[in-house]
Amino acid sequence: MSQVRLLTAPFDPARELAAFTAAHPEAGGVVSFLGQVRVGDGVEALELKHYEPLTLPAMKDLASRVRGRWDLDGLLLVHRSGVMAPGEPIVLVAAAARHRRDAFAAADYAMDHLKSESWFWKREKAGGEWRWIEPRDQDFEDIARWG
Amino acid sequence: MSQVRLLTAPFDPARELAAFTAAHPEAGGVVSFLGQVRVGDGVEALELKHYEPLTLPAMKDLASRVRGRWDLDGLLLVHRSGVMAPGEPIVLVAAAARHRRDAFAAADYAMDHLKSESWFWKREKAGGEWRWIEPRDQDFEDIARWG
Amino acid sequence: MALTLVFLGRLEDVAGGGSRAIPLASSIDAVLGALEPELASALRGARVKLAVNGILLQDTDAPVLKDGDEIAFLPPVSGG
Amino acid sequence: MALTLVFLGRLEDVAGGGSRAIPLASSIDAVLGALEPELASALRGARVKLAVNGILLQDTDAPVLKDGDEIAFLPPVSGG
Repeated sequence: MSQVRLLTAPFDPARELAAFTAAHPEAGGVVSFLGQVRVGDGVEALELKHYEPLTLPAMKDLASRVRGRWDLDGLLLVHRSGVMAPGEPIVLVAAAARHRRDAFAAADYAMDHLKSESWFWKREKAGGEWRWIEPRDQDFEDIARWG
Repeated sequence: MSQVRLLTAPFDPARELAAFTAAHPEAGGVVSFLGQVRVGDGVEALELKHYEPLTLPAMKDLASRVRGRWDLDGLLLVHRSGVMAPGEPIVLVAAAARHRRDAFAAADYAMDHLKSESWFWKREKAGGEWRWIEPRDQDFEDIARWG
Repeated sequence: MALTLVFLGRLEDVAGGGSRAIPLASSIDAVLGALEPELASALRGARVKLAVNGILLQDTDAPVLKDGDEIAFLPPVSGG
Repeated sequence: MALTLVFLGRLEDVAGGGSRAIPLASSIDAVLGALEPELASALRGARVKLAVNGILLQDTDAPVLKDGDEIAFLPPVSGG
């Protein structure tokens, strides 16, 4: 079963991951990725905007593609929107599987596709000014790995 | 800085990971792998034996190879030895990096090499009988991926 | 008789707000034609996608709009 | 005047214990020659590695043993 959540308030990744792991005692391994707002880049705040009618359905669709591609016991996708301060978690992906390779590949793939396909628009505040972040070529390269 | 620990008593992976993440606010991403004793395979207990003069130095050596190969902000390797019950954590690997790809690759590599190179001997108890686990071919294939 | 336009990402800055109500017009072209030229030009950008009531349009779609429809203008997502 | 032998993994079962103290012998061959034949044969297995005082031996090493040395017999690790 997949859990997909789009949150507008801060979340505790350690608690999310502990609950996810406890729910999958039959899995030998759990791989997680946590993305957080970096401290020390001069970024004062990060804002992610989403478009409700598209963003959550697309995340659920991604989850079901990941489940179809690897043999998983569980999959968790949690994504923030709204304004976040440095150090705050942005995204948590976790995959529980019997086999380690499946869990690694599923989490990796889910992150690559969340980053490049998801309906989030991002702006950063630095020096008191908000600036929209444009797409990065790196994301398209990451996607291309999966053929 | 790397943290490498060989524990003879149970540990709380969520707390370990929360502390590790908090220590690396400059990292954009943290990838973790948690391996636990599977519930539901009919295994009543798992025992890992180590040889102190070799096991911990080899884990530290692995950590330093991983650090040399990828650009990481932090690396955590925690491994249990002793007798574990189903559901108990065995191993936690976490890599914090500025770039997601580095964190994924480092955690993946560390697990492949921990599994196949580390000085742990494993036996399982099932039906009241202990049985030593022999090396698996899969581990050698995993290693071969890294060239 | 109205439509709602939703502007995502940097289009919000061009439009001066995240959304706007406009009088009903029957086609996307008619909607764009009634907007400020600078905004209309930004919305016609090659990489801007459109969704009507949460359904993404294909390039060749030319939907007939009706009262209450919500049209979202979606620039490329930010990634990274 | 003694040596300590340490048996890891399944070798512990063959030896009937995880470690054993034996009288000093000057070479690995002499140590093995003084053991029960079944145990000596298991310890000579192609995939069993040896460490003396925590230092892994290379295939061609033939160390001269001294009082207090600890010799560990290491079968292949379990993996998976």
